[in-house]
Amino acid sequence: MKDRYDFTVSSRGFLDDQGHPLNDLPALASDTERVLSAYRNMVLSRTLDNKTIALQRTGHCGTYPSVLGHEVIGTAIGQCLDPTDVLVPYYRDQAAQILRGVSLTEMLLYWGGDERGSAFEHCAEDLPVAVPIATQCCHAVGVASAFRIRNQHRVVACSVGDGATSKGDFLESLNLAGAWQLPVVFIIQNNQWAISTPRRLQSGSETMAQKAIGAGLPAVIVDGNDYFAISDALTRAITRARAGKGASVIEALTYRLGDHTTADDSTRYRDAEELKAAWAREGVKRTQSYLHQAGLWSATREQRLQADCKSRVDSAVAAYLKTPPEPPTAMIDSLFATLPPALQAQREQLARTQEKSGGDL
Amino acid sequence: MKDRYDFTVSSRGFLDDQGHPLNDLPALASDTERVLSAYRNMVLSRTLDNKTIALQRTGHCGTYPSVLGHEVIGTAIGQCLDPTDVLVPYYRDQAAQILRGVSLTEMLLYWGGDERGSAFEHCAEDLPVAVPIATQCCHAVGVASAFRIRNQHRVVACSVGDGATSKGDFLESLNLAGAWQLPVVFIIQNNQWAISTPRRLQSGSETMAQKAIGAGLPAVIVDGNDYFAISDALTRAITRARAGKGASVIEALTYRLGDHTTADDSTRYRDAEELKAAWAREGVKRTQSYLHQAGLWSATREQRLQADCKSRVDSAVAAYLKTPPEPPTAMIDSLFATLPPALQAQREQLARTQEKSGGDL
Amino acid sequence: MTDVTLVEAVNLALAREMANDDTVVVMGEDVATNGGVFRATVGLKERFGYKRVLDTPLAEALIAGTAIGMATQGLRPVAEFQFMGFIYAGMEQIVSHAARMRNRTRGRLSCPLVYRAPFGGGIHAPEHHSESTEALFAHIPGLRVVVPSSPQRAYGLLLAAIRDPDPVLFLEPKRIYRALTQTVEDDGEALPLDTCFTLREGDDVTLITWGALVQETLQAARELTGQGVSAEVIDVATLNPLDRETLICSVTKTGRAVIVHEACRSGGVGAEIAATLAEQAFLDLQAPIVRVTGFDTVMPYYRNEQAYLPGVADIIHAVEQVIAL
Amino acid sequence: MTDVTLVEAVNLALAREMANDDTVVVMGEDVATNGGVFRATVGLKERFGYKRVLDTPLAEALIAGTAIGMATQGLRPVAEFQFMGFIYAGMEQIVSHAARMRNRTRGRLSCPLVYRAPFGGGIHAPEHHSESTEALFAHIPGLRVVVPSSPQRAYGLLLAAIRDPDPVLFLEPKRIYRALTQTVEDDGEALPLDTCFTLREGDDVTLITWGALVQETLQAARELTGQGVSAEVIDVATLNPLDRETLICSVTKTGRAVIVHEACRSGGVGAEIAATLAEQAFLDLQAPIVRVTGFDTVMPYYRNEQAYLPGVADIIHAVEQVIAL
Ligand SMILES: Cc1ncc(C[n+]2csc(CCOP(=O)(O)OP(=O)(O)O)c2C)c(N)n1
Ligand SMILES: Cc1ncc(C[n+]2csc(CCOP(=O)(O)OP(=O)(O)O)c2C)c(N)n1
Ligand SMILES: [Mg+2]
Ligand SMILES: [Mg+2]
Repeated sequence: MKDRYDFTVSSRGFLDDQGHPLNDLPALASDTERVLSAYRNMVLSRTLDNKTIALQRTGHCGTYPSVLGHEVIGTAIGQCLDPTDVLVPYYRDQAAQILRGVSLTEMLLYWGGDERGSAFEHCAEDLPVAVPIATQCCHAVGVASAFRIRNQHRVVACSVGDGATSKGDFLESLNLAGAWQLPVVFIIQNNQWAISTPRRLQSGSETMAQKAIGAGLPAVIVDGNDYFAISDALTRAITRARAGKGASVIEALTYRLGDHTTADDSTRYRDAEELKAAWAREGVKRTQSYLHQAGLWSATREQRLQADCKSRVDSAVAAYLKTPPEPPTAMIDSLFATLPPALQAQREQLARTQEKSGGDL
Repeated sequence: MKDRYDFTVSSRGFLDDQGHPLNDLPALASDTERVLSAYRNMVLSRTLDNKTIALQRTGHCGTYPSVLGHEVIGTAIGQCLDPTDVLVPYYRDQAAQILRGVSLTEMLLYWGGDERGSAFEHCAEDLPVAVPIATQCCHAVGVASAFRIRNQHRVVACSVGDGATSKGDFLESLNLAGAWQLPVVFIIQNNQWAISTPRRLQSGSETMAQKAIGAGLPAVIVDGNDYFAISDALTRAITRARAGKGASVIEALTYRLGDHTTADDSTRYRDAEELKAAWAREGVKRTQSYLHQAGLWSATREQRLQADCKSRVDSAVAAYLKTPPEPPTAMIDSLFATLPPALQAQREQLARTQEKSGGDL
Repeated sequence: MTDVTLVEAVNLALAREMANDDTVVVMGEDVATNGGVFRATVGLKERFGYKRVLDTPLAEALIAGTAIGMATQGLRPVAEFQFMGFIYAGMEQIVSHAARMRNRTRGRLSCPLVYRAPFGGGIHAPEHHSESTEALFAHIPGLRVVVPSSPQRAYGLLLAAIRDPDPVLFLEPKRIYRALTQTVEDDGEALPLDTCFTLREGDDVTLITWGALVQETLQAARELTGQGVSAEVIDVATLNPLDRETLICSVTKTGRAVIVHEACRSGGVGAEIAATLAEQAFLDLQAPIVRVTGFDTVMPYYRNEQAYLPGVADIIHAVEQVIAL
Repeated sequence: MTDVTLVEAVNLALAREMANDDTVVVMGEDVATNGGVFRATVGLKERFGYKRVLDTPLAEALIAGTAIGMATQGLRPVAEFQFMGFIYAGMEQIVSHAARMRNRTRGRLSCPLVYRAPFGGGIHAPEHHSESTEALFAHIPGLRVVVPSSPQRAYGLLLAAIRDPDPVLFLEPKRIYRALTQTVEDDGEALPLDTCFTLREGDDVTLITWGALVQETLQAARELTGQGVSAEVIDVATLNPLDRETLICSVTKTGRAVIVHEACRSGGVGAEIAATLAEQAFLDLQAPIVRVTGFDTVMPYYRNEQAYLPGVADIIHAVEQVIAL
């Protein structure tokens, strides 16, 4: 037993609120194609998001959680992972998922109420979105354990919200990641709200990052709207994990710019001023400003990008809308690898219903 | 966002392994009657413990977890709480429970397989021992919440083992205690083992105390065999909680000197040397040495104490052994405040069985 | 006296009992400032203050367990799980503690608490938001499981649940939260727990159900009149402990039973009811007991949820089957 | 070929399959160095190394969920809950993820994992150590629930469970962990899942049971011969999905059924079986279906646990009842 034990959570920022560099930028900034494609992805994600909300409003999609305010973090995650790594997303990670290879149509199917939206044709090992908060953290350490057991130098990235940090699954998983030195990076996307519950009621802790300390993990806190800060933190954490040096935690500060979901009305519980201030600091615009300042962007380029994103989203929407629902028998056929005899009769019943109701379903 | 956030867990010790004062003793040391009665309680608890193990070995008790190594911590908890406070114990807190007013016979009944062992005649609001690890932490914050809601200046003390710190219930409860500034003190009785799982496999954290940091709670780490250190830490934490300043965490280091329970054989997984070293540092003997050095103890007093403890335990055992089991109908009658009609028939069935089998049950 | 929806009736009952009894506290995720994601607790914080209407951190084991600790202190917490699909993390606290505290302490401590949760499918919500796993809880000794099926019963049963000295799981059929209105007199009158409600008398067959499907079952009963079939409809309401008496009496009279529930069939509460009838109404049964239920699979996402949910036609079909025999 | 106990058969099957298939990993509290508190995993760490036999921290949600993550990677984890009484914290992971991963991803990811847990009472353990809540899991679509009742079936069914591409909850009746021995040939031959085992043929009544009570039920069947009653005994073995075929056939033949289980009666798996028979063997039933079960209460601590547990006399009594009709 020592007289005292000291712990630190540190932070490093690169851009101010207007996208001006504060410090020397990290090495990755010199890869201009990377930065440009990051920005393109943010805009694509936001375009899809706006469209999905519109679809929901017109009855073509189920309850949907907007990604507004999370595009920079998601994009950085998507860029920093190798294809053979595994993403364990939460439901505001569309920007990351796009880069992982989840198609826009798959995402629409998922929120549109179709299980095939999680069948991910192009990133076979990534986990589907976990709706029960924080449960995915246990899966993340499980995947990372598999990598350790098989001596693979692969990394898991696992996202959660600020609300999720209160739930046992998150905390238990951090602890295992520390005890077993697992190759996993936890990203807390702290958007200041868990539905109507503000950050301050979620925990008495000064930061969310410090939740890593109890698990013996290193943690940093970054501005999640600063593309360089979050990318730099992720790169360090992933490199560390890949080298077998264990897990870490990144708290990325942002703000939920939209309602919690399309079923929510955030004016009931939060201040218009707070929201306005957050819009002034948001990351997509900030990244664009940086690109302008760096001479990498122009109004024409912006126009072209917007048009391109719109057309990609439109064709995804068209593909989604023309995908017929699965036959109801799929609900039985998908349950087990092979149909147990006990379910045969129910399957037949469903097949009959299906015939009867015809196109009705 | 600051550049860095710093956190500290500190520690303060008063006695060396042989019971010599290292520093100036805390004020409570001048209350010699308190120190003497602490020692008496430690010996009583140990006497009961030895006897219970013997009862189990001879078929007169169920599986039983020994308190060996936890007597000092438990005694300090029992002494530091006010009668109107609430103890939320774990299963190695007998030394605390004795001081709270749980009778030795009740404790024997509980481990002997009789529910009446948790009916606590003399401490009506204390919780019964929680077998599912760490679940009691949520109850502790619930009790503390009731105190807050009613503006009562009462405090909850909640014990857990080192293994329990891995479980969500513990971590979620700490977080609530921090968020709601609850009057609760968590005591981690770190005896280095969770059955066969050593401390090092339980968590990658340097200390258990630092698990408080993520919840925004202050934490200290003390030698749990140093009566003054643990008493001093408890006094500070309880005073703080009672004053409405919120919760805190104490990690008390000790060693599980016995098997996990009477169903366990710890020679399978732990080193005889380690155990021997722990015996050299254990707290009951250490407290005795302190008393001797302070001129407060003598061989005669020790003899008298041993005899007294033996006779108290013997009469508790006699009372326990001659308590007939409850009638089997008690299993139905105790479930709801009033018997639902649905259970009437089953109750009658039990009453008949009871008659038929006579003394057999 | 006003016409209210089921969710408004829940709110009325909460407000009434909080006013009656200052040991009642409401807690859960988003219940205070936001008034609950379904607005069941709206206005309570404003009226009763933040000390009695508590927004908790996001942690269901904690919510379940904190309520237990409060209850041992004589408070009467009404804790909300935002959706039944998120109750499972609280299962250990519910099963191992809430339902047992009285038993474990031989009556010294008890858990006069209510766990509320919206349940069931059909509202186009995302996955995990459509659970009907009431059977998991109805098997737990010491825990009452109560399901209202109308605004009036929501009001009266919730009052009873809060006043009950033992823990109650109160499952609210969210598909009909706003589907119908009823006049509810806010008079503080509770309805009895542990009792089925016979909603419609009949001679030929007993239709047994609870929750949202009471609507479809009543509709089926009405349509069956046209075929000359007189159906008795029973809303079970309290799934555990079960009022076997009423069910047995009815089936003894009609000789036929159809049980309707949304949960998947295997091991649903319908099984317990069928087993009870097969044991205790056997000699009066004139046809097999048929269950009209969800399929033995996960509730599909919303594009296919209608194919999963039992409907009026399924109930009528089942009745035709048992009547034919 | 050796005579082994049930717990030794579990150990044999684990070792056999770990040797066969290096994707099999064993995990849980105290399973590695200590070999499990019941010694079910003894020797595995020494033989297969610490990377495949993992002592976890004390956290059941974590154990359940980590196994899921591993399984999505193609490992075949066999995760132990130390006692069934401690499985509830893992419930959310089991219900919302393990049982659904295949369904949720339309077969892209799956959970070929086994959750093992000793269950049932009668061993003088402390409270919370005597649970028989198999019904909670048998109601979960996508999850197989398997209960062996002898060393041979423990060996064969566990092999099948590990090889199965979907999640299996494997409940081991700890009261008979060491109560009987049987010759088990360690030949890697699995037994079928989803199938009941008819242990004894008979004409007058079908006794349906599983787990530890198979012993008492067989004993009752033997004693009933003396009274001229020929009882068929069926070990259900897989509680979900249920092999209804075998049960219905048997009861169609005998016309009478007695269901025996240790769990409390209301909502137990016996209810599903009785409901199935009442629906599908109705016309052949000559007497009510009777359930011999635990009482609808918490298993008492050990001084009174014998009064809770169904015994041979209770089974015989129930048979006499149904035969009399
Ligand atoms: C276990 C569980 N409890 C409750 C919910 C309902 N719910 C959905 S999102 C949410 C808030 C999550 O907040 P946070 O983790 O901060 O993520 P954010 O939505 O802000 O991105 C809640 C309570 C859930 N999905 N899962
Ligand atoms: C939820 C739960 N999981 C598992 C167990 C079985 N078990 C009983 S004690 C124990 C170890 C506890 O270790 P620790 O918390 O360090 O307390 P100690 O026994 O060392 O005092 C375990 C795993 C349990 N009782 N509850
Ligand atoms: Mg948030
Ligand atoms: Mg320990």
